[in-house]
Amino acid sequence: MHDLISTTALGGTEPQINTFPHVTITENDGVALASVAARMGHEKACHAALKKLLGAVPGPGRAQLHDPEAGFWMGPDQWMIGAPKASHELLADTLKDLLGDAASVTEQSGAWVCFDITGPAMPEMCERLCGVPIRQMQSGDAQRTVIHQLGCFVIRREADDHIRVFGPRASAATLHHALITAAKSVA
Amino acid sequence: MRYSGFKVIKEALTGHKGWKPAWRDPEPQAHYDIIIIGGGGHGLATAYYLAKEYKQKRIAVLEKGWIGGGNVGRNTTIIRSNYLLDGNEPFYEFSLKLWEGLEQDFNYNAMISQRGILNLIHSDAQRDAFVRRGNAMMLNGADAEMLTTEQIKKRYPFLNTEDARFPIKGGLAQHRGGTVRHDAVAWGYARGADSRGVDIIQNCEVTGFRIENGKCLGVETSRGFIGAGKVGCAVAGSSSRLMSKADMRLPMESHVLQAFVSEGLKPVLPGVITFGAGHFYCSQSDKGGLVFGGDLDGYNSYAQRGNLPVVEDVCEGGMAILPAIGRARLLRMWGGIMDMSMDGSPIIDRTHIDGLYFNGGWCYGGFKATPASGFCFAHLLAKDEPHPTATAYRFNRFEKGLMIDEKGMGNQPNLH
Amino acid sequence: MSQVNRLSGGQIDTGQTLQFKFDGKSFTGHTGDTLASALLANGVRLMGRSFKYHRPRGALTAGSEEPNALVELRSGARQEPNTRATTTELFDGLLANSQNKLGSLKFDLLSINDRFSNFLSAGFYYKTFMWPAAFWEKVYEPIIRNAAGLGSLSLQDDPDVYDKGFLHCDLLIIGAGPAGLAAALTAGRAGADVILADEDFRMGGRLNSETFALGDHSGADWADATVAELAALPNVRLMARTTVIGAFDHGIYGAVERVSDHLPTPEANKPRQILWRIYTKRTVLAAGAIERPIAFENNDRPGIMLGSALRTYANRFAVAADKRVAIFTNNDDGHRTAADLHARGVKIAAVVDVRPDAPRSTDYEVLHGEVVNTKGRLGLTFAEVRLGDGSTRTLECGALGMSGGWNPNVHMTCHQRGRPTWNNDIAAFVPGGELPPGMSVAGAANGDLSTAGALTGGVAATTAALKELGFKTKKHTLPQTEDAPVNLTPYWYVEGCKRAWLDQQNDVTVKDVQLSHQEGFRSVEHLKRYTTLGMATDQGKTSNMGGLAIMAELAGKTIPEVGTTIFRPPYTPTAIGVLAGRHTGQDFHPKRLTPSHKWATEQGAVFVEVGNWLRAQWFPRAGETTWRQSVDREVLATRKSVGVCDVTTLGKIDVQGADAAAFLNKVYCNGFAKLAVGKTRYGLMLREDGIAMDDGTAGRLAEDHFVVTTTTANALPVYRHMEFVRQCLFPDMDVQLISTTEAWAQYAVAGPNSRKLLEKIVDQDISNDAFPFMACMNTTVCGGLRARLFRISFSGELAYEIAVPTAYGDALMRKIIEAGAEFDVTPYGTEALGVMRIEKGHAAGNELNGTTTALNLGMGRMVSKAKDSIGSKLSEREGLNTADALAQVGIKPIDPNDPVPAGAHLMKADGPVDAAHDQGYATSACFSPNLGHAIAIGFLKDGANRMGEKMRLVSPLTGVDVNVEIVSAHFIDPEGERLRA
Amino acid sequence: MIIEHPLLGPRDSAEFTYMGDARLIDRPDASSETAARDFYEYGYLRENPAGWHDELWFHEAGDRSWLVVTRNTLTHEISKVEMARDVARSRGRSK
Repeated sequence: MHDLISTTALGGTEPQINTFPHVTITENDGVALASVAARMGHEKACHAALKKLLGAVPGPGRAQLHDPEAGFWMGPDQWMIGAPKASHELLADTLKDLLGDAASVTEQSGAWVCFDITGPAMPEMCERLCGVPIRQMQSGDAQRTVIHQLGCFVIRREADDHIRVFGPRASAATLHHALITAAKSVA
Repeated sequence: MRYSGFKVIKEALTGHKGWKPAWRDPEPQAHYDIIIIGGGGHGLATAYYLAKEYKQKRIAVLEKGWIGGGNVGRNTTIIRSNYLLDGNEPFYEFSLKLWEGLEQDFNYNAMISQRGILNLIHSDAQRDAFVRRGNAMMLNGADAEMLTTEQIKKRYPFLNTEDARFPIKGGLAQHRGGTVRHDAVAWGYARGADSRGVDIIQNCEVTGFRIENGKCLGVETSRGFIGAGKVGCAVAGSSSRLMSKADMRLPMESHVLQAFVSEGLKPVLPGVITFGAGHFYCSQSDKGGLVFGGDLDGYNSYAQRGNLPVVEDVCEGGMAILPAIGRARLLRMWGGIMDMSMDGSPIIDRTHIDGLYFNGGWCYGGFKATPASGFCFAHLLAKDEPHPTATAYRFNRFEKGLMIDEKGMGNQPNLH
Repeated sequence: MSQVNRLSGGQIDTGQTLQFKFDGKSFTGHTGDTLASALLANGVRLMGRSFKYHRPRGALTAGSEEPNALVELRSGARQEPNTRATTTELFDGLLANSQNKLGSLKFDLLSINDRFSNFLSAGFYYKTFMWPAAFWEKVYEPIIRNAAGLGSLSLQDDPDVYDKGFLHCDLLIIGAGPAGLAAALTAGRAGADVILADEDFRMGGRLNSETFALGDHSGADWADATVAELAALPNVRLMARTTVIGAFDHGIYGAVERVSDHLPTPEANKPRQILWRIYTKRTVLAAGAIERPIAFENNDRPGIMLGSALRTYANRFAVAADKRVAIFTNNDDGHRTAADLHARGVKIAAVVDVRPDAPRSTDYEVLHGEVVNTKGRLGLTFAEVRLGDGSTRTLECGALGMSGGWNPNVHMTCHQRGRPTWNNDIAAFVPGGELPPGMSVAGAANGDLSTAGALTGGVAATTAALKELGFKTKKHTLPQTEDAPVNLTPYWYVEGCKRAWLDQQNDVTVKDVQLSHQEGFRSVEHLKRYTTLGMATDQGKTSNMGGLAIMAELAGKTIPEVGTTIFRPPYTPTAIGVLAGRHTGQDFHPKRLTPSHKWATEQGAVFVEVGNWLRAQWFPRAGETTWRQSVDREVLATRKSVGVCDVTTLGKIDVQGADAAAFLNKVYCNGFAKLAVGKTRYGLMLREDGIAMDDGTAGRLAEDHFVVTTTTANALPVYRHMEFVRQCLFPDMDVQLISTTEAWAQYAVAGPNSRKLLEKIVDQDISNDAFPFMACMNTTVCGGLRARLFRISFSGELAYEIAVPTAYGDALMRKIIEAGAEFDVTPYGTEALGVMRIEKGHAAGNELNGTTTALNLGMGRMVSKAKDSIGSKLSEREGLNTADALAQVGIKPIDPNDPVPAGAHLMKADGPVDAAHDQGYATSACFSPNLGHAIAIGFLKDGANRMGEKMRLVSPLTGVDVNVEIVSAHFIDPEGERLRA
Repeated sequence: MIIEHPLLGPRDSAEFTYMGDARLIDRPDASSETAARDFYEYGYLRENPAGWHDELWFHEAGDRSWLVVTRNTLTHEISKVEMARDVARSRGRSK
């Protein structure tokens, strides 16, 4: 085992939680990520493997909120797969083993910061952040959008008042600042 | 009729009865020696210099709407000659020199105001590029000065030098740059051309060219055929549309550029400033409005209007360097059609059709070029050879690999 | 005495008394007042000065079309110039000052201009101030600039914050008057997602200003009840204090919500205003109509206002503009004003109607005639009337209402291609041409000027719009209400006047329009531009029609023949701050932090912006007083032993697939098909026009897997370009791309001791045999953490780049420093990185400036002739391959103490120094601590054949003119022995 | 503007990066005798119509698809949106 200690995207050893009267923002440091892109001519095999893994293959704009592996659509024949980091640190390797020549797999754990936003003011806060039609989105809807000039994914989770936001990790502090600013603005 | 302070006083005392129309409203004749298509700044300037400097006779300017209704009346009024490349800098410096004597030359106060232009610098690489540019300007006989942040602070104390995401690290100033009352340029040239016998024909749309055996014989218009020895096209924003009537495809795309003006304010900005880390440039008109702009909307358009994202982008740039304008209000926004060429530089050249000449592709730099563009196009029309300062503005430069690419963006017109 | 003109009733809360100050004087008003209504209640009619002549001015209107009553609101950094008193909601402690004056508002020294107005006619300035030429900037213009402008900015940073937001709906309704409310009811009850926006703080529009009933309710009560019903519907969003500013493409509307403008200061962390981007499927424009003034001699005195404004002040705000009021009208609406005021106990001096058949009244006198002049220096005292029979009458009055008919508020219908069309029945323009797609217009905005017409119009427009969206609307009964026909005789100005104002703010009179016509400025646009008619802060809402009508008369044409004026966004002037939103100060752009950022901060690093990245520029140590000392130390230490630098910012693109190698063969001008697995190669990417686009390396981790690096600046454009090549040019290649720039923390470890250092960290054999120059591999570090190792060098030293997943980046940097202690490992920043690459002659951003070719960069032979790659063909053009083409060279000063600055130009040693003899230029320069003097690289005509030539390097801009020698750009280790060691 | 993405439905055009004329898909054959002229025309000459225009947009802040959008340059109306990859294939492009 190596002796390097990982840091969260916000630079701490523990994830940050910010609580406001009607909304809570939680840094989620527990997700391992890898992208999967079907190889040309192997799309069926890739779909089959993903279906087996996730229960269904998410279509455009959709996420499959499955345990322990979940996934959302990123682009044509391309998905992001996530799983608990504690148990799936080597998610990319596992997926490559599973998919073989059917897909290109790329580790993405380090590329993203993840925030969970919950609470009754979540929709109002979301309206100050990005153009997703938050009030029309259903559980499992996953949209790529722009928050404070940053390309982010917004995923509507099972609970009515819960969204998960993936943003570029190098800008985690900027994104966090934008989320907090919006939360205070609607608090 | 000569305009002067004396004349204004005399007319004021006699009820302003003596003012005559600034230009006639003639019926088109059957034939002209030279027809200029386009009654904008460049077309009117061309006619003016053809008559005044090149002593040409029987000239007409055909305008589909009202003169000055195109980009000369919808720009941010800046003049400057702070170019980098050999193909450009002598031309724009020639233009700036013409601006400097223009009002006395055409007897019209276009409020040419050399209050200076300042390009802000925000990185070392940008400084290197601006040093090269400033040197190119000076080696071409133009003025340039490198200012330190301290000098800039002194002149513009309200610039954001404290809390900037991209701190100001200096600036390249051209003190002879400035602004001009844009409409007055069209009117001054029109009046000057008219008084020298040029027929300015408004509401006369060119619908086609009459071309026989590779020679252009005249133009079909909404007011009938008009014959011509030579036809010069200067129709910024409509170049591709017009030249397609001569079966030409041009190395350009037309894009919308938005511009903005604030409510009138007591003096804020003495000169022109441009932001180097975002899309924003600004000056203040004599009436007090902040006149500002930024980047193209970015998509082909002939609609003369833009959309919100660019409005916001420009205002973000404005607030980034001038946080004091937050409470000033945007009064009006509008869009002009820019003929964006493939290297960001214009074309003043003969076409492959005898007697048909072209002036266009000015991107969003056409206003400052107005005098030199008119002068050089007049030279080409009169002498059939390019003016010495405009020799690089040829059609064939793309095929030959002789692009004049100030921004280094290549054949991607919306990035110039 | 306070509030001398306050009436009873209205929609103000007299229980809430508010204190405010205007020009230093204290007044009181009530909740529900505007600043203008409160001032009028206190008997203050004089509120401002006009732009050009500095004429005394009061409120002309009671709404956002106000041209005159503009004030500087608040003080200090929150001072807000040109604020309309007529829409400013009164709050306790409000502070306002008059503007555009020299001296006091009552004794404005610049009103001297008015005396000389004859000399200041339209366009006078185009005809003079030309001599002597130098006087313009020095004398004339400063005087003009200081006199012009309106209010002042504080020139302090705006202390408030602004939000942006995004809303989605089925139907956007603009305006909450009778038509808008009826529309909202219809849509709300049908279950559609509705947004109802109104610029006013109180919904109801004209219903708040009128006295007629809707069914059993007063208009205002019906509006209240309707708003209450709408508020209870979950699918309806009510947005008062919200101005829709523009109709943009495809159903996107901009709207500004004034969240805090009615408060002394915004609540903590709350925005002053919000810019909403509203995405809607359909829009009903119910923006009402704006009354027109009439032009007559001295029609601009304080106290003279629109008749409808008098009614609004009386009915809604319980304010009489004065005790004695006269009316000048050409239509029945003027009589409605008189009746309402009379009913509230205001004395009507007379109603002057231009129509001989005007309705009579038993309550007040109705005169057939025209108002031909007025008196009163700072406020109206008398109106002079010429009666139909030619006789004259003088009316004593402190207020005069003008009723010239109503203009439908077509503003938003023009924002795309719509051009209004003329409607003779109401003598006004109504919406026409192509409206913004999805928009329909209802009520007065559509020319239906009665209340009943507004209600039915609102319902009809909504029903039609919802039907298209698949909603079923229920029929509901509308209340009985006023349905009077428009009875109007078009009448624009009183003939024979010397000065009759059209544009009150810009001081454009009827005479100016006549002069414009006389001088040939006859098209509508020429008229506007020559006279400035309609260019003021109200954008001609109350003035354009009058000018147009006069021009039509002069031209002998009808009004529609002369033309129309269209409107551009924004609907009303909009704070620049709200359009910028939160993107100000440090938040202008996001920051990108490298994985070692926290560690570098602890080391006291100085950071520099590189695009959005913040990179360590150098790491100062105790005792170092200049940046050069730090940088020199970092360079020397790296070349002597080992240094480490965070290079995470370089773009990284994962390229996988069976055709990955074939794909790279297309995007790079040099060959990649034969690159062995486990090897890295330098690649030069051209644009299709043959100019260098970017350079970097591609490492082959597997037969079907490459890792491509790009420069920091070009990471995104290169990725976009590669996707274009993949999807649009070679759609059947099996290749998949994804950016991994941020997924890996990557550090350059460079210097003769770099291998020794990394041997302590990397778990595999990295000896020169096992891992030679340009090798790459997947490996592990520190006992098992997955990593990637590349043996590549930017510094020219024995060097590696090592990458681990970003979360471990901080830990790896600390580990490298710890493991490197025995070698005195030195962290270096971008400056030292730059010095070392210039010493090696490596091209970077300054050289890849978008105009240079492979040939210019000395890599002409890299462009493979054996294959077709992007840019190869156009790179062959003659102009890019001339004998004297620029070539990259090194530049060294003959006198080692001389600088060789970047941006300086190269000239022949004995030739003239000017642009015509320009030989090239220096692109990048630095002080080389290894050589002990400044060095530069640059481009020189035919440079490859001019080694050893003595030249001049000149920078007149910075005062440099030095003798230099042209040398190879590889200043250090030209044979490359160190990096292969 | 709103671009009706074939897979994702209506998206704000602000999410896209524009490249221009969709004829840029038709990259000439470099081995042709007329290649020099062909590449010049491909690289530099444009119809630039005032009216319907097929153009390339990249969904930069979205799914990273290149789209061919048929849009009217006078009105900004959009009549058709296709995946550029499909268009490229239909025009005979392959490897």
